[in-house]
Amino acid sequence: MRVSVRNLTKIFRVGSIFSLKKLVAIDNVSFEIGSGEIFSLAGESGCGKTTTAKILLGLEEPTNGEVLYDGIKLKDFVENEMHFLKKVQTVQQNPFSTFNPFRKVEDYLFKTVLRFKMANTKDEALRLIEEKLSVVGLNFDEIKGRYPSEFSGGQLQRISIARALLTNPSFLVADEPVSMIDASLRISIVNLFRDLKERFGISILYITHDLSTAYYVADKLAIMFRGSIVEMGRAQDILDTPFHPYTKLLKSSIPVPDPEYEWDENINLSSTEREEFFAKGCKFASRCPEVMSICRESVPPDFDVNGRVVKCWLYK
Amino acid sequence: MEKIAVAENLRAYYFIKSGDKTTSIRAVDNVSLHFFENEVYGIAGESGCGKSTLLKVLFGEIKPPLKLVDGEVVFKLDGEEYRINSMSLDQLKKIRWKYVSYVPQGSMSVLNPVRKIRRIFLDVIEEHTSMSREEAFSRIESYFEALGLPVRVLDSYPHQLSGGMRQRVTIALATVLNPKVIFADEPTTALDVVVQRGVIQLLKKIHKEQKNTLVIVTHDMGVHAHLATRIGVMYAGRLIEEAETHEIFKNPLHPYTRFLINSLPRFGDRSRKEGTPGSPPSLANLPSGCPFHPRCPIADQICMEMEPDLIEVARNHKVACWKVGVER
Amino acid sequence: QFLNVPREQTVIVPGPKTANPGDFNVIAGWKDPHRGIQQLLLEPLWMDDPVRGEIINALAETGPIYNEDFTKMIVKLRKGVYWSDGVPFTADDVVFTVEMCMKYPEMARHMEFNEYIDKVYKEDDYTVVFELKKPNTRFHTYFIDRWGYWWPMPKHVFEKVEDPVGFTFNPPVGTGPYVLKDYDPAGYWVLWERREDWQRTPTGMIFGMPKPKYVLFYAYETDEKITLAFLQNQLDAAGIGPQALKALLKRSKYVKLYSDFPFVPLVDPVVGGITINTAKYPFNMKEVRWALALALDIVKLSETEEGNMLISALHIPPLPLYRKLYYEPLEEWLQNLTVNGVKVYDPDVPLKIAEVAKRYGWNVPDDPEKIKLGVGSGWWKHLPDVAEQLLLSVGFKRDKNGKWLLPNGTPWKIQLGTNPNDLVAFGVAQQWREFGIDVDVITTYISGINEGNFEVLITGNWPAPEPWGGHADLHRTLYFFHSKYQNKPLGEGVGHVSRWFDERLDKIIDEMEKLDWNDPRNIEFGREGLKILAEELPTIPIGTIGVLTTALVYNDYYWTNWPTLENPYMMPYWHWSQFKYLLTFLEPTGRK
Amino acid sequence: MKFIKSYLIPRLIQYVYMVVIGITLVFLIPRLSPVDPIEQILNTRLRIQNTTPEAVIKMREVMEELYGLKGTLWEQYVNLWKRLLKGDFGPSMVYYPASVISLIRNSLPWTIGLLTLTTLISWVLGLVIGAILGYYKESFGSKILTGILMAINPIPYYIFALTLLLLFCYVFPIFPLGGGFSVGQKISLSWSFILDVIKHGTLPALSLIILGFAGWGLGTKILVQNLREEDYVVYARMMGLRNSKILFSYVLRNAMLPQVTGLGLSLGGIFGGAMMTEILFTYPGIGTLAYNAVRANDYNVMIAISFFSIIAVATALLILDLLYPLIDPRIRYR
Amino acid sequence: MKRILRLFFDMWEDLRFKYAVTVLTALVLLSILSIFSPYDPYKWYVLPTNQPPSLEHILGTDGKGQDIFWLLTFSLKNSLILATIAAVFSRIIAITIGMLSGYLGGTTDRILMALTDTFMVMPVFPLLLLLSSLIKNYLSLPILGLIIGVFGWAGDARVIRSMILSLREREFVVTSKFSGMRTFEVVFGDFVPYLIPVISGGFIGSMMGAIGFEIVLAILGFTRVEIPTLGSMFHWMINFQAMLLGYWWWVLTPIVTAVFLFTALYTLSLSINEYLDPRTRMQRIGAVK
Ligand SMILES: Nc1ncnc2c1ncn2[C@@H]1O[C@H](COP(=O)(O)OP(=O)(O)OP(=O)(O)O)[C@@H](O)[C@H]1O
Ligand SMILES: Nc1ncnc2c1ncn2[C@@H]1O[C@H](COP(=O)(O)OP(=O)(O)OP(=O)(O)O)[C@@H](O)[C@H]1O
Ligand SMILES: [Mg+2]
Ligand SMILES: [Mg+2]
Repeated sequence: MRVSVRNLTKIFRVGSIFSLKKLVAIDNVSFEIGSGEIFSLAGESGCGKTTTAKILLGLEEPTNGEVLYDGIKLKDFVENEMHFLKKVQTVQQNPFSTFNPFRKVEDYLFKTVLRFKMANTKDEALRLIEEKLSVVGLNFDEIKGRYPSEFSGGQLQRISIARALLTNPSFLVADEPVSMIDASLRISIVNLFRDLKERFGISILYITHDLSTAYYVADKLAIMFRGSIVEMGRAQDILDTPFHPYTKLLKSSIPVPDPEYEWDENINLSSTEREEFFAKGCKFASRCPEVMSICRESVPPDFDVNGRVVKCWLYK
Repeated sequence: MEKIAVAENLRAYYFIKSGDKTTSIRAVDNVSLHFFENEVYGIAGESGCGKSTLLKVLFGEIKPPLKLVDGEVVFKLDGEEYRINSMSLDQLKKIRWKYVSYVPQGSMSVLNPVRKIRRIFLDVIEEHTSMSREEAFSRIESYFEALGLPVRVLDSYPHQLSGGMRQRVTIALATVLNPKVIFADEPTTALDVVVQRGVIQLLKKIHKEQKNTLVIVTHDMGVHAHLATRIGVMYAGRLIEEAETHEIFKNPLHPYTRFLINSLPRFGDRSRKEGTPGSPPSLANLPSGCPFHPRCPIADQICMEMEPDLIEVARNHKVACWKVGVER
Repeated sequence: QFLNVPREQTVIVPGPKTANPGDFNVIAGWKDPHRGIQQLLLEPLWMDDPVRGEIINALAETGPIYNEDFTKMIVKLRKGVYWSDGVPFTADDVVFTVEMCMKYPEMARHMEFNEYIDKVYKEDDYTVVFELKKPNTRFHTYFIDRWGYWWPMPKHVFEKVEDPVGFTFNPPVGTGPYVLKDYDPAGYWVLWERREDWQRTPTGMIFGMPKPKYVLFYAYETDEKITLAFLQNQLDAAGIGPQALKALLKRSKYVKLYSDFPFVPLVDPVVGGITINTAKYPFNMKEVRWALALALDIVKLSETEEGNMLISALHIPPLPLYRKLYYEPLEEWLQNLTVNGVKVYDPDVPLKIAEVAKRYGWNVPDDPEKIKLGVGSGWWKHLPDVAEQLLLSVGFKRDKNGKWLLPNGTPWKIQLGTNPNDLVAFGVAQQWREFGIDVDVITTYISGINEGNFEVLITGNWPAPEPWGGHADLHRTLYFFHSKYQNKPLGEGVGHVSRWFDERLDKIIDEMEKLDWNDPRNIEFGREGLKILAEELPTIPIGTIGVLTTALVYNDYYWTNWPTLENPYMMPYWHWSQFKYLLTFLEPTGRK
Repeated sequence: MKFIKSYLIPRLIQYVYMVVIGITLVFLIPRLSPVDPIEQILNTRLRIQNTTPEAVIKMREVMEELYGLKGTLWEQYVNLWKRLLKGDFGPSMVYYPASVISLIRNSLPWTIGLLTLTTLISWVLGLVIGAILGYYKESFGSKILTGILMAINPIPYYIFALTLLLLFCYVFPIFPLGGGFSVGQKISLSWSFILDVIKHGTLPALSLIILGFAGWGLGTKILVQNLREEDYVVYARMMGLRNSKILFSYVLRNAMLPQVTGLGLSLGGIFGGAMMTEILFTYPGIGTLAYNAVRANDYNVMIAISFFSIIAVATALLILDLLYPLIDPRIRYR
Repeated sequence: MKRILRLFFDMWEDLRFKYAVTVLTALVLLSILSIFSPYDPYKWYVLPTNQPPSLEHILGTDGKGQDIFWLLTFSLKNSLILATIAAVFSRIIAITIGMLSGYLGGTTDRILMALTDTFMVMPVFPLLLLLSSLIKNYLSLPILGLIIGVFGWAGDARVIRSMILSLREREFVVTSKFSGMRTFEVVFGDFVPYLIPVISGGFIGSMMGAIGFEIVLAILGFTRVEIPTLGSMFHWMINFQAMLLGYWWWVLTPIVTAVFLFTALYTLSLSINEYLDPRTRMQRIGAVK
């Protein structure tokens, strides 16, 4: 499935209902996810990744802009809710809060199958569930009758993916699906995404702030900063040679699992996160090492650099 | 190098009573280790394997349902020996923060929400030293300056600080009295990479200046690579491998450690990597023999039957695996 | 100990709490006059005294003087009376007050005065003339004080006031023997001081000096606190419930009861009992009402009060005056009264009730006459069989559990409204239930009673309006039953809430209204009226019900010579207007 | 500015609608019921005097006029607001022509004096003792005292107060039976008067304090028990801070926050008066006024008391909301 | 069923739960005993009055000539019924309003919360007095229960609303939605389990409130005092001056019963709340050892 996001803007009114204060969580974001493509959205926390995902999933209304699924407007798509949910599925960040601790895990699986009419009888449903579980390396007997608290995080995350696959979706939104899992399990989940893409041609929006896994799976990568995409292009290109100063900072901050590696200089952090949201001009200006005077005055437009989108005055 | 703390045969279980039967969760099982002066010891291992519990035992903070079943921890501080697990609360108070301090997991909630940072620091200093209030204030301020933290933070309430700043304040709080040993439990988890970098740099700086022993727990091998001088890898409540950082990364011996190191994705490398198969065991119901054997690709009969001890297979490199190193 | 006046010169009696303690202008509005205002401060023209059975001329020198056709009334005033501020009391004050009341609708007697008075003027300083629009043989009763209502007010004070209704009359000026000394701004007490010139008041002129220098009205509110105050001699008189009385008798030797048995004093001219809405089915049937009465066992009912009950079969209380004029002459008639052919009157009820009291350990005299003096005369026999026949005769049936069904076959359930602690009412409910009638007791205030929104009441809505008590005339009791007031559809206000009327009674009332108040023929008419009421039994008088069941106790510690049943020199209450006269009889004991 | 627009104004709007809806309900409840307040006054009069039935009907008309009971419900309602906005609560029915406001003015100082003091004392006591009980909840003393508080708490106030009364006014006659001050005392600022007032207020105050204390204490105890496990308290203990410091600066300070709301509501609730206390101790105050008003169907008094009490509680909540950021730094005016 | 039994036995470990359940069971049994009463509670003067306890009348008799023990059984029964009605009714309102408000949001939320706010500031006690004095003719136990219930929901509705607001944002709700579940399935499957501690705590709290209110109203004579309830026992005990007269058995019976009833309800709510709260539950299990 092809997903186009055009000029998406989301403004939250902060504070009470009478308040006029606005917070621009997503600022005019456009991107495209091709069929059978893993598109990764990365950036520090609070930059608007989840909000983007929620809009794509129809859980949040955009203030402006539109989302097209294979050319169909999201609004029209969502009209037929069951059909939409069947085509677009999600895997969430925290496997421990993906499932209600008071519900048996199998409940979710059976409900998904039956409600989306993937099967008519219980037996058929069971077969389907077995099938999808085997994709993620589990079998039904391990799951039967158990509550979420009885599983490890990795197992839950796999169940969560298996559940999403039950409807044979064309598009999967995975919002930081591995951030809460141990290093040793992380790679297996990410491998799974790769397989899904390759075997079933599913498009995946893979949201993360772990750039090394993005590098590992993503075809395309967009780096978000304070609501805007500051750099977007082929994942490997961006991470091998980042252009935007923020991407550079981000990349260099990743603790490389190599004892030989040393950081060159100390970085400076903003002590309150809110301020940058309300700055005019480039939002990174206050801590950009290469800041120029224009940066503080006006917001840089998207520059095309070697087939990459970069939102920085340096590349004018 | 002097050993500053030695732990022998630690066993610490959680006892959980439900209905009429009690289950014990063996969160720390037969762990022996020691720390040297002025080193950074990293404890790695996947979540739920007992890292935090081990740290609590080492710090002497054992409360029901956790019980120390066996073993003890001995600190050698200023020539005195302290058997921390047999000390009363009042005795513990005397060494805490002055000699041994603790940076808890999840700094978000450990600062009193209705007290200004300055007051919290003051509480600690007044409790453990005989400094006057003025002295204490100047001490706090100069310490903040030394660490490169903005002094105005002192007059904020915890909720006014960003997550990274709060974590750094907590670290400063734990080290303001220049303790000999600092235990830090996942000080960077749940932080943004950029912020995480700031925290790591702070810890490094403190360590460099104060020359104390830093014991740091995290499952992020990247963090270990940056900070630790020695690393201990835990699995299912046991220490399964221990070596200097370079050694662990270059030459992981235990199959689990190997999975751990090799599955780390790196820039410039998109080749397929494999994660550890299977899922971690339940600490309440461990498999017989080596607890890793169900997931181990090279396990054989003995692994299922007997548990391997942690033995030194190379200089300063200990492993608990039947299949590794010298004959056993 | 918490009193800053000499205790031995002070009489302390319970008073009501008021939320508006600074307002003494009782002629306007409808506020409580019994904080000492009607008792001590003000004198009426005439005072009614049920205990002595006479009308006392207070500010008036004589009774009213009517002209032939009762269209003119002349009142002669007592000379030498002075207001407490030293101004003489004259006809001007009376005329002024009457005219003032005619002017303001919020003022006492406004309606009646405007209906009857054509002109009021003074003939001389001590003679007031009322010219009436239409004849009224009992016009003067509007000026008789029995429990407060209308008193002459000082013209020299009120005429200077712009708004006599909102005027607080503070400090008040009166013709009574006491003046205001102090009052609680929170409304719990009022302290009165005897006037230096008490001789210049009707009280002083008729009865002499009131003995206490001070009188304190103090609101103790609850029985518990009244008892405690009494035990600490911080209270000289009180009306308390039987239970508190028991506690008191147990602990104090200075307790003096108005009457030992029954402790309920026979002084109030009301008769309590069962008020029935005869406009409601099935209470419109005389048989039903009689059945309800005969289903009651009055002796057993008296157990609710441990035998301390007053009994009246007739619709007037057995006060000494009424016994002589009505009960005794009608005794034989009562004894021969039959219902369904059965004689229903039992003259020995008082003695049987005395037995009950004896059983509960009360101090009962042996002399049957003395018992009857206290308890009253007889009452209806307990005749469940007759009651049953009566009900059957009008079509009622019993179901298989013995419960009564209405003639249409539905279960009969009576709604009985009463007060939350009226034990007699609960006793009545018990007995009716035993007889097979379902009773719902409603203990909270019921609205719309006057509009007919009730079935049966045992409350202050007496079975019949009160007679004067101090005068033989029963017109006041009877005329409320006149069909001109009673013959109204449900929902409209009526005279007496029973809504019962009878042509025979109408005639009697009309006749009485033509007679002078003192005409002895009134007594004959009164007897006839009582007979009709007894035969028809629109309501069932019992005697004392819960609200009336209070013991009248005095404290002999500082003051003695309180009135008693044997020596009823004056209405014995402190909240009635006669209290000022009572005070002249007291003797200090000299105790400190 | 931002504060006014984004916080104060919406909060004031809330304040206004709470009051308006509240008053409307208070207005409607008695009017939708069949009770006729005038009837009771007439009834009392009828019983004592020989008023003719005709006169009664005329009197009724006069009274309806006087009390604003004429017209349709809507007209009455509009009239009510017209009067309320002028601060005119009309005349009392029972104490006619006294204005309702003057009645309330007579009672209010006593109620406020007694209740503010007792509420504050029992709140502070309950907070401190409750915190200690919760913090040392394993200790024997704590268990015993908690048990005692739990046993006292459910005793009906009337019984409890009556026991005190019997004990201290009769068995050991130390305190007066009731009233605000001694008969004959002149209201002044002299020592003897103040002493006298205190002596009269002691028992009512004591009864309120003990029962109030039991309530607050138990509430605080539970709060503190939970707070004890908060990360920052656990960490403070790890840091080796003294128990007293932890108890007061860490636990109590945080336990106070939810309890402040309760305090605000109680202080606001003062306008309802302490009915039982006032009846039993014959202590002057708004409670008996309300009680008697309910019994006599004195509409205007009831509406006025409800009005004040709604205003008071709403105001207390408003003030609290405005003050809260001062007590709890986490809360800002958003 | 097995789960419930296990739950029960788990909680039975808690001393307070033991106490609460024991006392409540005893009190409920006592109230059930009323079926076997040899006396009609509406019949007075059937026994000699004011008799101290004896073998025949184990709690003595009162001034109305009733057996106090058997009267107590009826009173308890009625008070418990009243409390249950009030609690159920106020819970229904609280849950409905809280859920609707939290789930629907927007204008509905604002209107419902305006109503809720108002009920928070209403002077409950004077209004209760007023109401019960107004509808006296119809003031049966259930109606009194409903009236008390009407004033006891605002606080909990607010709590439930805010819980729903935060639950709505929980990730598992998204999972439920993407599993194709319907709204009612989400409400009952995802929300209700979290609301149960609040609801059960509120239930017990409002039971206590109702019993307390009934006692106060009855003492003041604003209820139908012929109906045996704890309140009417107090009413008559005070009315008959049992304290002044030293009828200790009559005085102590309702007091002791009330104290037991309240402490039991109170500790029950404490232990249930603690049990359902996972954090304190851990702690408790540890402490028992
Ligand atoms: N419902 C909301 N109302 C107001 N502000 C919101 C809301 N949801 C998100 N925001 C704000 O919008 C910004 C973007 O939030 P978002 O959750 O999309 O970030 P994110 O990139 O997913 O962060 P994280 O890495 O922490 O998950 C944040 O500053 C957040 O505080
Ligand atoms: N208070 C407790 N009661 C019972 N079991 C507990 C308790 N705390 C921890 N455990 C269990 O003990 C085991 C070890 O927990 P611990 O917190 O030490 O792990 P960890 O390695 O620090 O994990 P993480 O990386 O998630 O912090 C886990 O299985 C956990 O479920
Ligand atoms: Mg996010
Ligand atoms: Mg941990």
